[in-house]
Amino acid sequence: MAEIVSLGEGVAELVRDGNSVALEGFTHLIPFAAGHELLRQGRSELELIRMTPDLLYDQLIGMGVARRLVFSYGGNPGVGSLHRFRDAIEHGWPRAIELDEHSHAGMANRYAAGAADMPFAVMRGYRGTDLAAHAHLAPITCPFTGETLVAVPALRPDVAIVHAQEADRQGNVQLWGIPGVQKEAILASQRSLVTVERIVKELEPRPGGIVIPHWVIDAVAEAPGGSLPSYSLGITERDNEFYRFWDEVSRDRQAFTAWMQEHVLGEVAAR
Amino acid sequence: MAEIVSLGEGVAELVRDGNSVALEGFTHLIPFAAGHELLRQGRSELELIRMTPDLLYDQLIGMGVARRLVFSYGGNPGVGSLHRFRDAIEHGWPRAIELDEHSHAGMANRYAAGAADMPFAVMRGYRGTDLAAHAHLAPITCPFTGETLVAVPALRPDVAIVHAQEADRQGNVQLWGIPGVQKEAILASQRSLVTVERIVKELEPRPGGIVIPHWVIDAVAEAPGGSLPSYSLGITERDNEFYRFWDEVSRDRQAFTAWMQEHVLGEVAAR
Amino acid sequence: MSTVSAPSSAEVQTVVAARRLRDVRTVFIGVGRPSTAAILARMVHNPELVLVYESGTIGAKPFHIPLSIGDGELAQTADAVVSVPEMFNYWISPGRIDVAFLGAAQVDRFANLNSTVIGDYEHPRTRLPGAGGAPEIAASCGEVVVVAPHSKRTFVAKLDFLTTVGHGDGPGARELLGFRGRGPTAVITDLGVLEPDPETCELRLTTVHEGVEPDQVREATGWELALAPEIAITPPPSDDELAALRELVSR
Amino acid sequence: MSTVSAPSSAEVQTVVAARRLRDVRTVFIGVGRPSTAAILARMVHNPELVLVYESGTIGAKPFHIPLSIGDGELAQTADAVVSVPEMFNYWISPGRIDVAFLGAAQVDRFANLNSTVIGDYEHPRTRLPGAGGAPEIAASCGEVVVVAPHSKRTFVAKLDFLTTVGHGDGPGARELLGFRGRGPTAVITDLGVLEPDPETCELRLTTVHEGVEPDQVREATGWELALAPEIAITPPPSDDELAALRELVSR
Repeated sequence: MAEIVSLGEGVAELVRDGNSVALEGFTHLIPFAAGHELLRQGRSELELIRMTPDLLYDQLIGMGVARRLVFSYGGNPGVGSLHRFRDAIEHGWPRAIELDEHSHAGMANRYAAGAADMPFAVMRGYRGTDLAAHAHLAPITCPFTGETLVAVPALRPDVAIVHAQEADRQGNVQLWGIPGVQKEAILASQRSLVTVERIVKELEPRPGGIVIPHWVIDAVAEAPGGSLPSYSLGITERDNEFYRFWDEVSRDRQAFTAWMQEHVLGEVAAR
Repeated sequence: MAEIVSLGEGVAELVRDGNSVALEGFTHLIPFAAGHELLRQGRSELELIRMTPDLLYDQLIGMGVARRLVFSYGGNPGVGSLHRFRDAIEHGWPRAIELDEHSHAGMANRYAAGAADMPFAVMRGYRGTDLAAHAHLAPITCPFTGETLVAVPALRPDVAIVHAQEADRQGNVQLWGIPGVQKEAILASQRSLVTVERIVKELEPRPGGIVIPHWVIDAVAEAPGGSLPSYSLGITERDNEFYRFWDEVSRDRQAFTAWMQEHVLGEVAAR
Repeated sequence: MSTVSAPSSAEVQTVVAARRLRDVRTVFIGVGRPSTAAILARMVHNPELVLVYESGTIGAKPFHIPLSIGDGELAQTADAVVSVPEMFNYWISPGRIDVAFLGAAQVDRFANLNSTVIGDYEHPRTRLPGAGGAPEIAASCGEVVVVAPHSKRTFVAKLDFLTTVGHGDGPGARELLGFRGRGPTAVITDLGVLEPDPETCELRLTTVHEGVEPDQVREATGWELALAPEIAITPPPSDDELAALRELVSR
Repeated sequence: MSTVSAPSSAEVQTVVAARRLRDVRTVFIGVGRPSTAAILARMVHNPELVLVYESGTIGAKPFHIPLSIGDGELAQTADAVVSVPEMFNYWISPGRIDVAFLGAAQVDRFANLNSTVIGDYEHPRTRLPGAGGAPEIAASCGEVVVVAPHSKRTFVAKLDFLTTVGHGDGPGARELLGFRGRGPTAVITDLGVLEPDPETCELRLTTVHEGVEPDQVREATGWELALAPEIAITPPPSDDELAALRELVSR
């Protein structure tokens, strides 16, 4: 029963201090506007879950709202490091964060198990790596072949936040292009908020379109351009320059903080 | 590396006596033409795998080519019994067949495990039923929560045969409408044959379209109308009258045999 | 003053099933009478009702009664169409569907169902289609409504094969099996409605359709059918309901 | 007679990586130089090469070098786009991809890779991005080609963290771990090519790029780098290769 709300209302209703929150979107459709709204509303002590932390989580981590990070790849894709992510882990600035680190295959299977409401997923992975000692895993034996595989625990975030191209007035959501783990994130979570580029009268079926029915979504908020500097295929384009620019501005704590104050907390869109 | 072949060549190259063969298609896109070609080429001793045996397997079973049936629902959907299926199980006519019987959820998970090349899948299911004593299952315990779940063994057919709306000249296949377990069946199998309504120069992306790349398919054969009396969404319509007609003709062994001789072995398309 | 001819018992059964979907968000349906009832419910009682078929169509809005659960119209009118593995793993098993309509060849006093065989499994007298999605659907959906014709052949003291668990052997059985949903809440027949006794989980007659006597229902039941303290009479199909149903069937 | 200016060492590295894809059907690629090499291979050597990115795009045909693995052009030109769970479970893990191109911050003598941390995991000197898809990609794809810049910082005697298994601790290690693919078959650097010794699995220098001396490579390597009995010299980029690469980069 998706309610159509403003972005401010959606975040206020669904996200509480201390929650585990998955803002997903694999390179594509990253919910920047919603993440910024979390900051403006002063949410704190969050467990942030995301396969690819990217710039949005660099910003959230740099602003100190994350107590824990669940992830599998924390880089600025094609550019280099996430400097705020590094600073938090290397120097505890502005605070230390706990890590729950996995591989992509592990995270994807954890979301899929959550979406199926299974307590775990079975996969081949992690074997022989040092990651196996840090990730939460367990061996599991195939009862038919005797092969030993790996079990990973399901992810069940308190809240999923994803961005999509459009929703209809009932709150049915359609996204197309790279689908990532957005559907799994919504289905795995207790509550969900979807921001969309536009609300339309009727969804027009698209090639590659994935429709998520309104009755598994709590709230839908219109947020045009809400995935920038990431993109919404067919509507906005990835701002690759911003990804390069971020490499500079985020290197320095003060420059970062000033930029966030001016462009995010000052309620001007990130750009 | 899909080779574009005739239906006769495709069946001749890929299906051998004694093989396990999954002709899939969940109500939609059932590969009747390919199944009939199996009969015309005299394949025998097959293990037939299919969630919903439907009329096609009623025909194959009635003609005595199946030594074993792996399935989860053997009915004429919306009409009633599959009389040849019943006659084989109840009276061993024309021969007795071994059954490997599952639920839909079990079969779907077995295909998914096969597609992932995992030895088994974990699910919640079968509990408390008499089916649990007949299906090949094993209990499995979640290493994190202690919950006992059910493991089902992967399906790895020798050959998958599915029907789709179209392929391009490289053998990339596109289907749309109800997707069933076709993709899983192809990916789970050692070899695969796809029959299509038409071969086109270029696939035009469609809403709901699923593209299966040519390099996981062995052969593609053009077979217009090849899913009738089932259907290929957007191209042919389900022949509901034939499903009702089959209820009559298939009741009687002689009427059945005569019909098959005339309409299938006589190489006239099944309507 | 009705100008519509009197309803048949099958029509009453369908109308009663449709009414059950008045305040329901999502319903899972097989083919046949359940499908007709769900489409009727969308026409008359609950236009927002979401129809889910195991073929993978979510939010189908069929204009005609589909013959199979995979008719083209279901895919063409659905909000979303998913693969069969996704349907079971992401939608059914996690308990996202409020009500499931199921049929069966045999129903016992705890609303357990048989759709596998009559007689012995290895040497059946009658081989039935088999489980399909029913075991996991009945374990997972919010509640189950069984729709079946009332006769001693169907309502039996002992199932020949337990395909689908209703209330197992009584109170606590579902919890012990780790099931999610509440299980069968009603069995709607052409004679009346059976509902589980809240204490014992055993089906008892709670409602008879107009013109049906409780004794008639007991005689058509293969065990000593308990009666509820008060037995209601099904409010007869309204003109609207009946007209809509007949119009639907004639499409 | 070439009218093209001499290639840089990075250009040579990219060209050599692209040549590796001449007879390959499917290649899995991350961003950066591997992506450039794979697109170049499609332009020059193997127009049918299928590019697979972990973002879910299968058969992408990018005209530009993507900055990220999820740029819009990849989805728009792909034969198929799948979810991340499907990419790993149905495509990567079953070993459907012939060659994987991987990068790393550290490479050891058995072509094991570190992309997690420099220093201690709990108190890292440099926190790197992490595993991403690499551990399962390297375990499952037909073979792995590592593309990395040659320096003692990268080619180390001991990894600070083992993110991705190459040849483990030597012969038999991958089999023992139940891995599917053959593991790293080459490490392509800006100085030359290292390939595992068939007997010991240890990387040895098999090829140097034009103008590079084997000793120069050994000095840039953090362990006593073995040399193959005969060391080949990389055939320099042809005019076609270089022109195509430069045109691609300039798009």
